[in-house]
Amino acid sequence: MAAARALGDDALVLAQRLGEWAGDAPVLEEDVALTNIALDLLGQARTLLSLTGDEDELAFLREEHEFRNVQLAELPIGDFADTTARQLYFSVYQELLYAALADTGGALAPLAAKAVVEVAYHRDHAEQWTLRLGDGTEESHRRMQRAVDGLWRYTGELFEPLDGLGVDLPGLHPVWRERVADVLGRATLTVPGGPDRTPWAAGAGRQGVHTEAFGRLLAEMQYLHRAHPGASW
Amino acid sequence: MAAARALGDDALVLAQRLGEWAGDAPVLEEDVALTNIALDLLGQARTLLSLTGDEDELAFLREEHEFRNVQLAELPIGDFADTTARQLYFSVYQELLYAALADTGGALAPLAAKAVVEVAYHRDHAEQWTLRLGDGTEESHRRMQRAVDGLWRYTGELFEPLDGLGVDLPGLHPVWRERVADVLGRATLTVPGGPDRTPWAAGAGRQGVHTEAFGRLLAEMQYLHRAHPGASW
Amino acid sequence: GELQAAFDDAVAADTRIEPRDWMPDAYRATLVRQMAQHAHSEIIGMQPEANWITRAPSLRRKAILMAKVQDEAGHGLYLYSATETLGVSRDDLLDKLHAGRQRYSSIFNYPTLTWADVGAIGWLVDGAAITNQVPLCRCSYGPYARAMVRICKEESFHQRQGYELLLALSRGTPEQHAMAQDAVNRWWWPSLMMFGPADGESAHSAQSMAWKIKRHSNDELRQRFVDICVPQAEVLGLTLPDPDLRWNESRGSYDHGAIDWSEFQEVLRGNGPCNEQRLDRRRTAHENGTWVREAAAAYAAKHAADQDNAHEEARA
Amino acid sequence: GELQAAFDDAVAADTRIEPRDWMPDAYRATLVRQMAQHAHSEIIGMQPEANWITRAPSLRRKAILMAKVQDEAGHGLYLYSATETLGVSRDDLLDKLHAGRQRYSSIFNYPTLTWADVGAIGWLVDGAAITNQVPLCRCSYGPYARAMVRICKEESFHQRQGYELLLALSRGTPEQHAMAQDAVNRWWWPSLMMFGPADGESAHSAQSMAWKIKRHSNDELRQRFVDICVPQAEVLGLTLPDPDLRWNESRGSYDHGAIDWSEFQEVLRGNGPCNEQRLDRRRTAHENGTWVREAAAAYAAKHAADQDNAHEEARA
Repeated sequence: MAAARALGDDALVLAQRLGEWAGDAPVLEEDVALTNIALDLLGQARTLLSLTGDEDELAFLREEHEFRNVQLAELPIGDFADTTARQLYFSVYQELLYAALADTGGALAPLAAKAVVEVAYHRDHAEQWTLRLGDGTEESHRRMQRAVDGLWRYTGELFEPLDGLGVDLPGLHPVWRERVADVLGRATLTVPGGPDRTPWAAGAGRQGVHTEAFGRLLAEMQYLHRAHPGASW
Repeated sequence: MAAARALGDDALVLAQRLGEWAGDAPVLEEDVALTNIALDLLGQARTLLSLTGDEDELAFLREEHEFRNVQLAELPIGDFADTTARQLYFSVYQELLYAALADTGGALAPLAAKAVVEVAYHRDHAEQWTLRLGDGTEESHRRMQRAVDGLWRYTGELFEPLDGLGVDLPGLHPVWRERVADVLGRATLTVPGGPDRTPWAAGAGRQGVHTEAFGRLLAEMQYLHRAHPGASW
Repeated sequence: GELQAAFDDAVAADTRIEPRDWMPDAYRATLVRQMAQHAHSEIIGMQPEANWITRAPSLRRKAILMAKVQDEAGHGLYLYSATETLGVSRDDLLDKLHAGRQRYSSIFNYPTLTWADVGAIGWLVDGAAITNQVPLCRCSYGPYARAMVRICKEESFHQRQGYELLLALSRGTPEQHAMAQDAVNRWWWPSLMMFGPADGESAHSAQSMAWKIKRHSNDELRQRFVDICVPQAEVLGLTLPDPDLRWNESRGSYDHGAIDWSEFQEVLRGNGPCNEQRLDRRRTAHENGTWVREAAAAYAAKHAADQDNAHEEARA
Repeated sequence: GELQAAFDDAVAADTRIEPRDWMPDAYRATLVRQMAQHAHSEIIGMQPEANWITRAPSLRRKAILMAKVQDEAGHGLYLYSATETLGVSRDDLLDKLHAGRQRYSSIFNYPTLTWADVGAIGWLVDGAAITNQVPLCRCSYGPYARAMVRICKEESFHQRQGYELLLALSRGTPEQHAMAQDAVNRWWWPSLMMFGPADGESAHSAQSMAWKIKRHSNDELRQRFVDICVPQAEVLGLTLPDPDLRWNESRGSYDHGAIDWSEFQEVLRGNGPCNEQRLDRRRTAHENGTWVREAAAAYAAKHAADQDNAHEEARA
């Protein structure tokens, strides 16, 4: 179930990042929406991780290199454009992934069938904001372009094969590129031209290599749990 | 040795905060100076805490409410004006404190005699920057006034009696006020008018009541140590 | 005049006043003040709890806490909408909050220092809020009353979750128990202050009661809250930090010790532990969001123009 | 001409060239490029290590790490000063760094992912730096050579501390040992790349050797480093991640596997794991400090004016 754990880590880590927005969103509606997305992801994470062990032991007692999430999920939240760009890249990926996973009829299919509905909403939400920011003001356009450019090199990793998943992830990559390009185009944004992964680190999360930001994320997330070994909450 | 522990906690926690500046100071000379001050404080902390137990157990395995540092030491670093204002308030206090402590001839006197030399440098450094920022540009004046105002309500706590210290801390308060007022005056800044402590929390660090920022400071400081129980480093 | 008489009759008959109805200016102003304060409290109230989302010690508790903070944002939305029925915009209300010209509940100027504070806020702060708010479900102003019905249902859920969180701590390790006790020690008195000044000292109470915005006096509600909490604290295995708390057989209620109103006044005056921090953070979030709101407005304007053009073309 | 001949004689005689001496433009330009890169590396190099100051697992290690980062700031200061003797200002050099027009060592574009990375940087990165820098103590340009003497002394101290940190981890718990091994796995190859391209590929080497700025070829220095590290790794109980590493009896040196120069080129091109992050952080720190530097300048100007006035008055 290494694949379930990898997908569970993605969802957990991104939920943790989105949780940082609570109370600080640009409009109150987004406090609701971002927390809602975070809750969906946290729910997916709990189901997936529970398939492979105790959810709390996995979340709170693993070391950095034992997490298998993509680096895209762990990057700092940045500004609202960075968050929107990540949500776009990630939710288009998740929608394709869960739809394909639901079709496999395997052990993860029921979960995927439920999640794909949630994720379609996340994708729609990200798309709407990509349009507003890309095609809004000069400033929002500039910020949004910088955000989609900056995150591009973390997107290749999403389509690395995951053993035992039963989904042809590399095969989904062209569809993902098409869909993302379509949204970016409608948002008057340019599809980034650089590499979609880079040597050594960007794109090695699935091998347990993360970014400097991830250690700090874990320190915050795990501190309290680790400070009380064996306690129940 | 409750007093030694309280003073040790002050020094440890402020060193931890100053350590956050490393690499991010406004000029390279300040990267050197702030780290130097942090190192002095860390040295004081290690000596003081070692008098009352194992320095690492005390630093890394106590819970928030077991720390006895003043809240002034734990507040976030803010901008360079906030850091300068805290350094001014704290170093003038420490200079008076250690000078008086050295005179007691008690157990802490040798440490205090050494520390007072270090702290005189810290005070001079803070004073120079208070003058530059207060009497620099309009913007720096505005920032520095806001900083000295904002931290004022945490200063009363510094002069709360500490059992067994042998120093009349409340008796040092008027001298402190005079010295701080002198520097602020020369820096064309106004001595803050508000209360120098506030109910319930501001000024209760010596009783183990801290600020929201302190829990996050400890999470970062203690995480790695706690993640490897019993390990040697 | 006639309008005033119709209004008075409606209030007397417990008929709801609706946005289209005439109402006295002072009634409207009182509602705006109270409802805005209530809405602001929901959004400022997210901060002390959101402080623990990233550090929640189990995934189940993290999910519960996220959902709670989300509910608070939702409550803020209903309440701003309800307030807008009185002819003031959310933007205007937010500007007043940010300028310090409208208040939020003082309770949120206390810090959440440990995980147990999340439980204490649920049990005591939400508990006090419910005690205050349940009667508001019968408030004379319709939109406010209806918002309250929904909010109270969710709040009572939060209150139970907070209680259960504290129970788990109280029955946990000695460190967890101490954490729970410490949180209750810190939140008990501020929670009692949430009901406002003693009846003799309360500026707005009498008129609000006459208008049926308010249905019970501050002291009545406070007493009700104390009477609910004391037995719950016993089940929790936690002590309420008031040596004068004891059953009064003749009143059929618990007597409690004197409240330190000077602290209440200090916090109101802006000198609470977190007043500046809370408002600064709110202002910063709002300022950081300016470019986003501007973008959304610009996009909506372009998009509306597109639709107009489409209509024009269809007609031509 | 005559000046060129004097310069050539001085270089040939191993006499130091000093700032007041005539020197060829290309020599000056090469030095500025190299010394600026060196200075920039010291200040960018603070970031990956400062990343662990707040999380150091013991107070002793925290103090050692703080002192090391402080030393790096100090090295930056000497090196900017030494570069200024060539007629360029520190501000100008910093602007070029921030604009991406001058480089810093690519090694700092790798992240410090665990505490063990602090040790690996000390042992391998500082070790490689020393191997590169010891010959620079005899560099033909006086101010650079003298700065290097002081820097090398401190660096070798850092190198020993890093080695000792790794030794403690390697002999610690299985998790600590694994952490140390993982760090060495990640830092070994990038450290070998610090010596620059293979001798055949190195653009500036021949001229620099002729000018006695450089004293040994890249490959010579790299070999020296490998030969030092292999036995140290054995004592550490850690494996160097190169299956082709073996003693070559005939050369009296260790052979090592082929270096992946495409990675080196990618990192140079800006596509390393932390290129953007490092430069962004540096720029942000500089921008955040603008008002402070302006204040210091304004204060100094006023103060200078005060002193002038005092002089005037004294004269009058």
